[in-house]
Amino acid sequence: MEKTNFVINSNKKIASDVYEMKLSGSVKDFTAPGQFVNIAIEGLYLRRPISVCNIEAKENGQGELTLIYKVVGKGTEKMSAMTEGTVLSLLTALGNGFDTKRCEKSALVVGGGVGVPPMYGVTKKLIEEGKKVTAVLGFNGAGDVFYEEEFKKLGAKTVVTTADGSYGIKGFVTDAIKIMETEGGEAYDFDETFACGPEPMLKALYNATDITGQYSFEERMGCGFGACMGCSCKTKYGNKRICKDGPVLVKEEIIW
Amino acid sequence: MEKTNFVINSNKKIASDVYEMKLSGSVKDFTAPGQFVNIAIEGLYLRRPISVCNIEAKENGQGELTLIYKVVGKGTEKMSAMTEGTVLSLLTALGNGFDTKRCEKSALVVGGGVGVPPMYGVTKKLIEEGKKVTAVLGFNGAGDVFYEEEFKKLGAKTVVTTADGSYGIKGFVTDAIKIMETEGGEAYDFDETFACGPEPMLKALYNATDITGQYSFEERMGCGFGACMGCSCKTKYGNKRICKDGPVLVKEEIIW
Amino acid sequence: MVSLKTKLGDWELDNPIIPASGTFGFGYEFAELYDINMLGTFSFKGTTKEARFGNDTPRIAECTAGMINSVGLQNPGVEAVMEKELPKLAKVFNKKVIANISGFSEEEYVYCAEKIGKSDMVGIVEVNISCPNVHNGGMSFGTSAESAEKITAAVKKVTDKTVYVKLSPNVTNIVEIAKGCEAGGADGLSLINTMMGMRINLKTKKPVIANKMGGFSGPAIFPVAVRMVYQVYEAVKLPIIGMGGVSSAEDVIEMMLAGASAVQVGAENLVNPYACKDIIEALPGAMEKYGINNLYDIIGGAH
Amino acid sequence: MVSLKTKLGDWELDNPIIPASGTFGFGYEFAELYDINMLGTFSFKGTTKEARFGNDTPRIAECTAGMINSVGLQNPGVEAVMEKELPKLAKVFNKKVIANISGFSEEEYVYCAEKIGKSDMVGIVEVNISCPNVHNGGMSFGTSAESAEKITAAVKKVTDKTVYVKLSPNVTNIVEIAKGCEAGGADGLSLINTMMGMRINLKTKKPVIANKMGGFSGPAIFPVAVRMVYQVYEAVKLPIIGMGGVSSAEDVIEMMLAGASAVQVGAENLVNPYACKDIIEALPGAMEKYGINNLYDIIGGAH
Repeated sequence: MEKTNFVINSNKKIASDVYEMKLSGSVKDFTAPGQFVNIAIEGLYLRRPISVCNIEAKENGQGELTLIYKVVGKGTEKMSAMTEGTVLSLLTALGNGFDTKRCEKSALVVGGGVGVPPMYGVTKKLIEEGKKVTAVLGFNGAGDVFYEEEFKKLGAKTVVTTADGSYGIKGFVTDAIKIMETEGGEAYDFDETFACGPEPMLKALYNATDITGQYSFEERMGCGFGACMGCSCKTKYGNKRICKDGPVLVKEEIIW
Repeated sequence: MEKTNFVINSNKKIASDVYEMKLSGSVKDFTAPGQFVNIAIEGLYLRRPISVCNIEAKENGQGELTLIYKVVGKGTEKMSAMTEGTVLSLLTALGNGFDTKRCEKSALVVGGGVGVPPMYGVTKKLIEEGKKVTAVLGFNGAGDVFYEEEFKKLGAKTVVTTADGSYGIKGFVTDAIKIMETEGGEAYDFDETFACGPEPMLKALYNATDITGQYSFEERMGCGFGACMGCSCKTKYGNKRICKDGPVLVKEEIIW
Repeated sequence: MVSLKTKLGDWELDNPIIPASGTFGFGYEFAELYDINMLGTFSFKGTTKEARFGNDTPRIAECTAGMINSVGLQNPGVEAVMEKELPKLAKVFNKKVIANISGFSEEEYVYCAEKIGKSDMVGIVEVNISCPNVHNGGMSFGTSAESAEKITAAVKKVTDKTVYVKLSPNVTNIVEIAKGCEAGGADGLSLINTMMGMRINLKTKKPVIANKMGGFSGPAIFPVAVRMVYQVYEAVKLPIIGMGGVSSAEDVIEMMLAGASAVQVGAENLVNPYACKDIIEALPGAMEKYGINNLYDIIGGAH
Repeated sequence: MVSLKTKLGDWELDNPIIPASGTFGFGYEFAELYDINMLGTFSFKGTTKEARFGNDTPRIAECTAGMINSVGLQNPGVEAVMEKELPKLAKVFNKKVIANISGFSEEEYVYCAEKIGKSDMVGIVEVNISCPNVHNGGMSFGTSAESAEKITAAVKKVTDKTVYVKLSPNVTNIVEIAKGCEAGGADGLSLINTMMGMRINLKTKKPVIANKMGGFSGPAIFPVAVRMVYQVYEAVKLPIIGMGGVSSAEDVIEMMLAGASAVQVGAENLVNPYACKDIIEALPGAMEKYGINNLYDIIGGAH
C-alpha cells in the first residue's frame, strides 16, 4: 500500500453510466491484477474503492493506471465530472489480487458489469505468461458493453453476453459457459477460473462449473486496508477481510 | 438581497495578511456603502460576511465588487488561495449600510484595520454628493497600511495613524482627531461621522467627539440576513440584528 | 406526475417541507425572497410568555458540516407575536402555521398555548421541551418521560389545537420520552431538536460562544436524526415531523422512509435562504430517480 | 522548542496521540506503514471473552463528515489476543498499550480484565461500557451511573492495572455516568464512544447497514465530544482521554483545552492511514501558531 497523489490524464464515458479514467502516479506497490485503489473525493468522508483495470508501468515506479467505474452514487458521480489535471489522493495496491500462477495453460476469465475491468488486467498478465484465455463478459444490454475490443486485442477469445439479448449471446455468463462446455474440447479446456462480478453471478458460476478458480468479491468498505473490520466475511479458512485478505478468494474457501 | 454567483477577476495581497479581491456579478440590489456580502466557501458550513469596499456598476445591474479581507481563520485563508475565474456564491446587499444623506457638508470618515474597506465606498459616495471628506485610517504598523492612495485619489483629506508609529501619526485614530480638533476651523468642521473598525476604536471615537455619526459594528453571524438572531444587540431603539438592522447604528442609539 | 402531498393527522400539506422554528423568523421576511405559500407550512420563532432578548453574543460557532447556536429564545413575547408578527405574516401567507412555544415552567407553557391557540392562523402548536440554550429552561422538561407527559397533558387541556411536542436528542432513550408525550395526549411529535455542542477558540482558548455550549445543527447531525425518527416511529402511533440536518430532497426522502410524515429544514435556511424552495423544486426529480410516485406512500417505508 | 509530552496519571506519554480502539487493529499492520513507536500509545481492538465474528455485513455507511460502523466487536477472543496478537505487536512496538475490553455481563468484563491485566504490555485497561453495536451488550452498562459504577468496581477488584472507562455519548447526562465510574474507582475516563446513527439506502429503501443502526463517528461529532469532555472535566477529578472526530492538530489542542490529558484519533485513521503520524508532525507548528509551548499546560485551559 502507498498513499500517493495521482494526476488525471483522461476521463471519458465508454458505456451507459460507465467511465474510463486514466491517471499518472506511483504504481510501485502493485503486485497483482485484481488489486484496487481507494480514492479520496473532496466533500465525501470515506474513500471510494475502485478496482484497477490496467497498469502501464513506466520508469522509477511511475506509471499510468486505468480505472473503469460506473456512476452508482455520489462518489462516482463526482468522479465522472473530474477533468484532466485534477490531483487525487489514492491508496494504491490494496487487496491480494489474482494469482495468475495458479493457471497452468488455459484460463476461463469471467467478468460481469463493473466486474469486467479487473479481468482486463488478469487477462493481460495471463497472456504475457503465455497462457490461453477465454474471456466471458456479461452485461445487461448493448448500451452497457465495453472493452470487448480491448480484450480481443490482448489475444483473448472474447465472448459477450447480454441479459436482454441486445448484443452477443442472450443470457448470463453461465449460459455462454454452458455452450462452451457442450462444445467441449479446446472450447472448454480450462484449468482455472478468474471471476469478478455481482455476487449472484459469482454464485451461479461457482455452481455451474467444477473448475477451480479465484473469485473477487465486493463489500461496502470502511478503510480499504484492513483496519476497520467493516468488510469481514466468513470463509472455510477463517474470517477474512475482503479489503485486505481479499477481495479475491479461492473457490475452495468460499462459503455462500 | 440577492443570491447570485460572482466570478473572481483578481485576488492579491495588498498588506500584511490583507487581500483585495475583485469579482464580477449582479450588483443590482446594493443600496448603500457599508453593506456587505456573505460568501459560501467550499468545505465550510457557514458563509463568510465581508464588507464591500467598492462597486463599479456596469450595464444591466452587473458590476465589479471590490472586497478587502484579512486572513484571520479558515474561511479567509481559503479565500486568499482562490484564483481568477473561480465562481463564488454570494448573498449580496446585506445590511443597511451608511446613510450619506445625513452628512450635509463635511464628513469625518474613520476606519480601523479591516474597518477601512467599507469607508472607501462611503468616501466615494460622499464626494460624489459634493461633500468634503476627511478620512482617518488607523492601522497597527506600516506593514498593515493599505488604500491610503486610493482615498487620496477620491479627493479625501487622508490621515493615516499607526499604533506603533511606524507610519503616519503615531497612535490611534482618536489621537489624529484630537490634533484636528485642536487645530479647529476647517480642520474640524464635521457635521457627521462615519466609522467602522474594532469595537474599542468605535467606543473611543464615540467618547472622543460630540459629532453625530454612524458606526458600523461586527458580530459573529449565522445567516447574515436576519433569520437566525445570532447577532442581536440591544440599542436605545430596541433589539436589533447587526446583520439586517445594522451593521450601521446611529450614534444616538448605541448602548455600550 | 408525482405527488408531493402528505398529511399531519387531518392536515393535508401540499408538500412535506416546513422551515424549522428559529431559522425562518415569522416568515414575512422570507416572503420578500419567494412566495412562501409554496411551503408545506412553517414553524415560527420559538415564543415565550414574556419578551426575551436571549443570550449574550457571540451566539454562533462554526462546525464541520454544521453550526452551534445559542440564541436563547429571543422573541417579543406571545402577546406581541399575536398583535404584531402574525398580522404581518397574514399579508403574505395564506396557510395555517405551526406555533412553536417554549416556557420555563408548566404555567408558562400553558399560558402560551392558551393564548396562541386562539389564533385562527395556527394549525399546530409545537411545544418545545428541548431548547438546549436556556438555563433551567425547556430542556429539563424534555429529558424525562414523566415531565414530558405532564407538560403535554397540561397544554392539551387548554387548547383545542393539534399539539406536537418537539423532542431533544440529548437523551438516553428518546423512545421513552416519545411514549410519555403519547400518554400525555400529544397529537404528534417533532424531532430532533439540536444536539448540545461546544467549540473552543484556539486564539482566546475559551469557548467560542458566550453561553459556552449551544445547540448543534446542520448536516452533521442527520444520521442521529434519522436513527431517532426510525426508533420513535416503531414505538408510537403518532405522526412525526422529522428534522435534523436535512439539506436536500434526498434527505427528505430518507427522513420520510425512516418514518417522518413531514420534514422540517433548519440550519440549511441560514446558509441558503432559498433552501426550502430549492428542495421543493428538487423533490419531483429525486422521487423519479428513486421510483417514488407518491411521497405519502413512503412514510416509514424503511421498516 | 515546544513540548508534546503529556501524562495519564503517572504514565508519561511522548505525545497525546493515541489511535482509538477499532481503527488500528492490534497495531502491527500499521507498523508496515510507519514506526508506530512515534505514537503516545494506542488502544487495541475491542476484545471480549469469546471470539466473535461480529455483525452481518454491510457494516459501514457513509455520512456527511463521518461514517457509521456496525462491526459488532469482531475479535479473536482474549486468549488469542494474548497468545497471537500481542506477541506480533511486541516485535514492532516498545511502549505499553491500552487494552480495550468489552463484555456482555459483569462476569465477562471481569474475566477479560483479569486475563489481559496479566500482560506486561498493557499500560491501561480501557473498559468499554459503550459499544452501540451489540444487542444486550456493553451499551446498557454505560447508560446508568449505577451499572457503570458496578462494572468499574468489579474490574478494579481483579486487576492492578490502571483502569479507564470508555463512556457513551448516547446519554442524557454523561456527568452522572462519569461520577459513577469515579465512585467505582476508575483511574481515568475515555470519551466519547460513537453516537448511535442510521442511514437509509434510497435505492433499496432499507437501512444501509445490516444491523440497521450503528456507531456514528468522524469530524461531524467533534462538537458533541468537546462539549462532553468539557462537562466531565468540571465534574470529576480523573484524567480524561478525549476523542470523537479528532482529525487535525488543531482538534487535539481544542480537545485538550476542553479537558483531555490525551486524545484518541479514530475514524480519521480509516480515511488516512497516516493520520496519527501526520497529526503528531503537525502539532509543533499548530502549537507555535497559538502560542503554546507545552501541551501539558493547556489541559482544561478553556475552563
